[in-house]
Amino acid sequence: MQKFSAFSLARQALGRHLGWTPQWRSVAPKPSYDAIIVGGGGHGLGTAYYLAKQHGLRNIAVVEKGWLAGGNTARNTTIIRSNYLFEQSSSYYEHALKLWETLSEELNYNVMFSQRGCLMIAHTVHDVQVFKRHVYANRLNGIDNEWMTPEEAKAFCPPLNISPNIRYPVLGASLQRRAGTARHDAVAWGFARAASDMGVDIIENCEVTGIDRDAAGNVTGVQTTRGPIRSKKVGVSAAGHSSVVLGMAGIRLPLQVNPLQALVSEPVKPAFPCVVMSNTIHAYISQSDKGEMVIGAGTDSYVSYTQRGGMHVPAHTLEAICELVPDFRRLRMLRSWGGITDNTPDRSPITAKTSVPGLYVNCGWGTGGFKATPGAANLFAWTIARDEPHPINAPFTIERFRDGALIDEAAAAAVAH
Amino acid sequence: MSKTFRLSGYGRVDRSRPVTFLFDGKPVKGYAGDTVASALLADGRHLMGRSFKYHRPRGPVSAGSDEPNALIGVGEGARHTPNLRATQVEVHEGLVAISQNRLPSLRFDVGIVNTLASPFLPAGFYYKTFMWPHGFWDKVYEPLIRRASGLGKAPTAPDPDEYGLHYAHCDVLVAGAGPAGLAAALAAGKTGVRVILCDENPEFGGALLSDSHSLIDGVAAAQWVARTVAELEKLPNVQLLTRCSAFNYGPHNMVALNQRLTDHLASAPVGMPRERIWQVRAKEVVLAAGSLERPLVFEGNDRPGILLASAARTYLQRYGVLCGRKAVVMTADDAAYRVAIEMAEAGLKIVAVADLRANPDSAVVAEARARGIKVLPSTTIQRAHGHYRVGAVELAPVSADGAVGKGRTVSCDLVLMSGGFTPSLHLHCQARGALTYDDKLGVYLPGDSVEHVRSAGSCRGVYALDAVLRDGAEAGLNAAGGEGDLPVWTVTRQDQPGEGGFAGALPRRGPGHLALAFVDFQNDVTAKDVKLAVREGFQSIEHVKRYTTTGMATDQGKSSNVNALAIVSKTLQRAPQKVGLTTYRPPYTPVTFGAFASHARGDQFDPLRLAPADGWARAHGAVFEDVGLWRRARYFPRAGEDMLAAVTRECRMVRKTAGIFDASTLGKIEVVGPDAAEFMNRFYINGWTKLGVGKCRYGLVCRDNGFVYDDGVVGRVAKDRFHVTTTTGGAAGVLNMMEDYLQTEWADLDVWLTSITEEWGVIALQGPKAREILAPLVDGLDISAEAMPHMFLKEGTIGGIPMRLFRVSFTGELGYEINVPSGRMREVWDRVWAAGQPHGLTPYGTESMHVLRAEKGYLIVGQETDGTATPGDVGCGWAISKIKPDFIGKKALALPALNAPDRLQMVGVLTDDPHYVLEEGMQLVAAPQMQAPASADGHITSSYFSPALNRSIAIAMVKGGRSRMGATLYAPRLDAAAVRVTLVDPVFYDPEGARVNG
Amino acid sequence: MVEITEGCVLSRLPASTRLILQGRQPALQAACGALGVETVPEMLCTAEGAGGHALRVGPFELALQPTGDGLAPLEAALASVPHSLVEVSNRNVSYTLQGWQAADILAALCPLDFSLAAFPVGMATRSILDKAGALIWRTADQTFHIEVWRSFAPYVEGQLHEVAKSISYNILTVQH
Amino acid sequence: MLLIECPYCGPRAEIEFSYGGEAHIDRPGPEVSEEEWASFLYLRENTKGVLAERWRHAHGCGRFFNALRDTRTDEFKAFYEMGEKRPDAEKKEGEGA
Repeated sequence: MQKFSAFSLARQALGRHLGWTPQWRSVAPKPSYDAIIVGGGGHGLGTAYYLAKQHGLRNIAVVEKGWLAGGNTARNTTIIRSNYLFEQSSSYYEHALKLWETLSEELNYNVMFSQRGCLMIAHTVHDVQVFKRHVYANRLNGIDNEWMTPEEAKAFCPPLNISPNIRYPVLGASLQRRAGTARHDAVAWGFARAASDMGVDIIENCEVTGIDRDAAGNVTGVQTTRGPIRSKKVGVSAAGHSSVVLGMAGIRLPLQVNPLQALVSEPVKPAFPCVVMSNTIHAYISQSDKGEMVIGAGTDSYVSYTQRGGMHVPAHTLEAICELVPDFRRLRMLRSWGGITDNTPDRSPITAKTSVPGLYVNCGWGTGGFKATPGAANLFAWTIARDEPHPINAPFTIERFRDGALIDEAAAAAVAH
Repeated sequence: MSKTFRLSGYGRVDRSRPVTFLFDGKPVKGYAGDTVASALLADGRHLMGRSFKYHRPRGPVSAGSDEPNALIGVGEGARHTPNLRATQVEVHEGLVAISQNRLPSLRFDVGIVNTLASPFLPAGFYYKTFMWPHGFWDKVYEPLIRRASGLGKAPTAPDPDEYGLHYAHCDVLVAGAGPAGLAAALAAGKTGVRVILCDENPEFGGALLSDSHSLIDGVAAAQWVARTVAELEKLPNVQLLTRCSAFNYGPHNMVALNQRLTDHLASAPVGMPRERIWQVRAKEVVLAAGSLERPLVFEGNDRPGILLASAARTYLQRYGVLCGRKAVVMTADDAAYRVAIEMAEAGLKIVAVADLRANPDSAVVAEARARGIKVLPSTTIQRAHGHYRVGAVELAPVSADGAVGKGRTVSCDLVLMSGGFTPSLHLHCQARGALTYDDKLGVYLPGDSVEHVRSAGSCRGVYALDAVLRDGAEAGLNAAGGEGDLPVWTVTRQDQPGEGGFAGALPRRGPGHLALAFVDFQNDVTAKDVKLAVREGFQSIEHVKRYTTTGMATDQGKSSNVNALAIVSKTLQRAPQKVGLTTYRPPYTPVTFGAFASHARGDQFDPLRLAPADGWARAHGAVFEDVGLWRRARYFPRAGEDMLAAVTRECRMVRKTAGIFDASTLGKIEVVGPDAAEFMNRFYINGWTKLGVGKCRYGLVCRDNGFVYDDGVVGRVAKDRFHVTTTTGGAAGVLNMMEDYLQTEWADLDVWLTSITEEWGVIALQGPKAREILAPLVDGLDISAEAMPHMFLKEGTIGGIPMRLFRVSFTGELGYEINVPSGRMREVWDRVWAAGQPHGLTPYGTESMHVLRAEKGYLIVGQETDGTATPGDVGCGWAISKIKPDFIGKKALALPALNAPDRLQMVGVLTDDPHYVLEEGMQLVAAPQMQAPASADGHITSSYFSPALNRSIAIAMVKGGRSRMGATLYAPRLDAAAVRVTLVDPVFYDPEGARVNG
Repeated sequence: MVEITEGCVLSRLPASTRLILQGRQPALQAACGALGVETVPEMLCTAEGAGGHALRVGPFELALQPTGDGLAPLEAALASVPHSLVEVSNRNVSYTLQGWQAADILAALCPLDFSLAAFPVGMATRSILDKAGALIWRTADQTFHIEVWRSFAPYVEGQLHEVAKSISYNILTVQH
Repeated sequence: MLLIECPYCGPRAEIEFSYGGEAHIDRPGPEVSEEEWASFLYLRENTKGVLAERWRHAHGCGRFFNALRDTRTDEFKAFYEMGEKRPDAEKKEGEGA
């Protein structure tokens, strides 16, 4: 692997950049592997990387039906945080956050992880109560999170409108300083490059069409548009297509996919210093390094694989943005897009073995999978390599739905009096 | 030679209306009808902006919405808008425009050092560096990068302008009013169906407005436009929208248009919206989006003074502006010859037309030659020279095998380039239309779509004017249903489109590794960047886009996508259709956030639902809180009181005498029908069969997963009629869930549901004096303890007003909830209030309600529960009917996990220090000092100072809590030692219930 | 009564009796009979009898506007038929919006097609006015009867005024 | 914004409706196994293709109804009342092609 550094960049510049080589090997499938990862997004590529790096497997393939990282990795708003309520969740996301903090060095690829802080805005008495519970729970778990008054929040994020005379005034905010954003594509490319360097085969334009099993029911490989590939371990990390892929092995999942839309403004000079989220009025905003305001909209209500939704959904989000940051009312939407989010009933993910021996699944990340990328990949690799979950992802099974052991982050923030 | 580049006898600007505006603080003269770009060009000024990465000086390359370079900020203060295209901004008196992304000035920009450093800043350089030392990225490098990037400046004050958002419906929507669009609209309009025609420009006509050559039905193209528009205006079923871009093609033919109403006006009428979004549901859509001329990619192609041939023609024919004095035309198709001929006629010296093709030989080429224009076949531009303005180009011969020979440098101040025309497929792609690659034309064309959409004219590769008009008319007529006369026009003079066109980087001599030949002008993506990306393995076109940022500028690839594709295709030696095109995403052109938000601002951001006694509460100084959409009185402070003092007083008065509370926001549903009781049995965890008429019961709703969903008191008004209450926030959800089960699972039941939340206003009258206050008011109804015990319900009147009187209590005191018609509740409230005065009746708000119920250990769904609590967890296991065969949640409630002894259970919590009030959300742990990460034993859900106990109290959810009464736990604080607490029964006050039954 | 823009008047109507009748066809038939309406109106249609108006807003639902004291005859007529009759006179606040721009104003807040062909006189349906539910009933070419829930009334009035403020400018007219 | 054809009110804009999830999922009685119960509660086809789903015309007639929609394109194939059998979508799909 070519080492990336300012020095290598300068050296290549003298060589007119002709010396750069492909960052990963895009290859044709071999007949058989020790493990196959289905899905070449950030999670899947990272899983292959950690399998190779930490579990000694080298004969690994990542099969991707389209272009690498072209799914939700390419479509999210790149928010990274770990201030979840339940211990199980916050442990998982914190595991990821810690990996993020050293990921650029680890991969020798600048993933532009920027710990600019994430403010979560409280607009109601109930919000205040919920966010304070988060702060106390997170601190007990060793996760930074602090409570801020509206004035403190404004000092941290000057464009924020804290006027008491708006429909939902800001009553306070919780701030995770270690939270932030990263460059989404770079994460996938960095994992791909590092994994490829350790011998992982990255196979693009290769769609899985079937899952092969032996008489005993064990996985023996996959059928693909580029032919059959044998392996005793298949890890599915296919986000919005998890139901489709697992369905090939007769497994039904507790998932529903919904369109999730996002948008960016035209680029402007730095005007917004951190990430701001408001669950109550549905506004999620940060400014990218390019200068675009990156804004997450809500999900459309229905099942769809179209990667688009109705314009009323981002319009609703922009109403909220214009209330929260009225200075931005005159900015303009440059680009909007949609992704396919795979949502579980309790809005927590599944990183687990399945009922089929040798078949593993990492899915259900809904609207929040990007932030977990290195963590999920790391724990999924563990689960595949050892055929048992790591203690952190042990609660995130499919069976929790049967057993009633939900990890319900969504309901935890529910509003009712 | 005159200093101005404005020609008399040309253009459509209004010479009788001169206009002066400011550009970078200096006055510029123009005419009504000019854009900022045309006015500056008339002054001979091409330099209008700086590029994103290298801060190179840039002038306009286009004359429309595809402009990547000439971006300006317009307006001042709160009305400043960054990143507008100078090629679209219409001038008016007093307009203030500034250049962007330069420091200190447009002409002298220190950012230009980035150009010098360009060898070290290839595509994706930032992925490869800035990693050392650890932590420097977001603290040191990133802030520097951020400051250098971005374009204009965001406004720093709230936008004072108004916006609008409307729905519209039509049979045929025509997007684009060039020849195809006008023809389509007329053909459709004449059939009588409803037609909307929109175009992003201030005038209809599209390319015809710049076409002085073609004749239609014997008249000049522009005259035909005027005639056709006049004809359309006469059709009442046709709506015409100028300055209106179709920007979003949504599912099921919902197309969003953005109409700009005021920016072009020197003074807009007060209240006139600046922009309006139309959400048009069209039965059929005709896309007549036209095509965009492609720039050519050669070294130095970004120098000001190098622009698209069609743009120069537009500046001449629409604005009367000659873009220079001495031009080289670089082309790969025939269209540029007409431009050369017209420009030469207008006085421009054409040094030469360099044609990439070996044998250009069409009629227009011959005409050019005949007029003395030098045509150089098999010629390319090796390089353009100049800095603020192109000064010369090296023209070099290209041999048949693509080798470029030594050329000669010719001086010029203008280069007109034409790589051929790319159909605009944006809306078609947004409509999820397929694309087909046309080998002959070398472009993608629209294929099938699931939407009811068709393309017409040059956006589907039909270029000759007569064919475009025919295509448009046919599309319009077919979209309208196909019945009617097809309008026919005769094009009596036109240029044939001819063969040719080029995409990708022009051939050059030498490898050009240092040459800056721009593909994406704004983002400074060069041909070698694209090749580098491919070399580094980014072979999918989406990867190239993301790695190099080509196509991600504010023109969203309009000027760059096809050239990037061709370079990738050539580098990979893979056919363009195998490389593919990046997805076009909405909007077609940028749309103001405010237009989406429209009227949803301030008070109108969301409905503000006011309870019937809201006015009274305001008059009595209430402090309010938002609960869902409702505004509720939280407490009623008297002079000098803070919340604690007010709430303490309110609570004491309720326990001592009586309090009055507006409980109208509680959800209410009337469940009526012969099977009402059966329905209730199936829906609630409780049993209802035995509940007598005139009685109430506390009901709990679970989901089928066994977790508590909602609760509320239910009264049986008649055998077949229940008056159900829900939480305030749960009202809509419970009704929807009831309808869901009723319509989906239990369609056999004869029972119907009606929301009566707003039919009945509810006055909660609570406290030992409640009966005394109420009795005289209720028109002879016997409400004595014997006649109306706790949890009874009576119908009657109060002062002649119909009433459903519930004897219920959420305070633990003797209490009533007086349901009266909401429209008359205020009357009743005033009467009760007056009657209560001698007794010391006090208004109380939601905060006191919370304290009073917490003293009694009553749960609040959503506060004690969080979606994972069972009835048993919150001490309501008693409510679960043991005899019903089924109800929602029954199966799940039997799961072992939902009955585990270590589940979080609702308990009371007392601090050692009776004055210390815990904070809600605090965690409870086993030891005073816990090393993070530690697990919690539970958490505080409610915590108050209890006036009744004169000490702090709290409710918590604690693992196995009910079996740990008396246990000691600790609540860690954020900045002080943990607080020691003891677990107790959650009923702190009057555990025997003597008061409520009083 | 407020002229919210030139030639368009919004009037809040005095409270009057509003009933929701739900049931199967015999119940709807009986209720119509009590109002003097011969046949149950088709979906989204309305009928007027001597005893008041019946609006067919659902397959199993009529919104009834009895004139005078309509409740007793209705109850009598329905006595032997399974049904639900619930009074919502106070839940609903009624308006008329009248004038040549009435349809244009509604089109800013409601995704329905208000052209006369798509929404003829006599049609009534529930829909939305921006973020509030509403019952919309066209009683004449340029007159709409609108009902919203009481607590949403200030919001809906506010929205109608906001739209009316800007409606005069370059508006697309709803085509009849 | 989808255009959804309520069987009772005709085609209406999506914002008048609330989504009801996958259709034809029968609620079993409490006697079934935990697996069957979990399957009823949580497991979904999540079809990529023609999906039978429920909508409620919440801001309209209030009725739930079923629809067949191709989740790859969002094109509706059929609308039908609760309790009706799922129509054959393939025929219509063929016609549309």
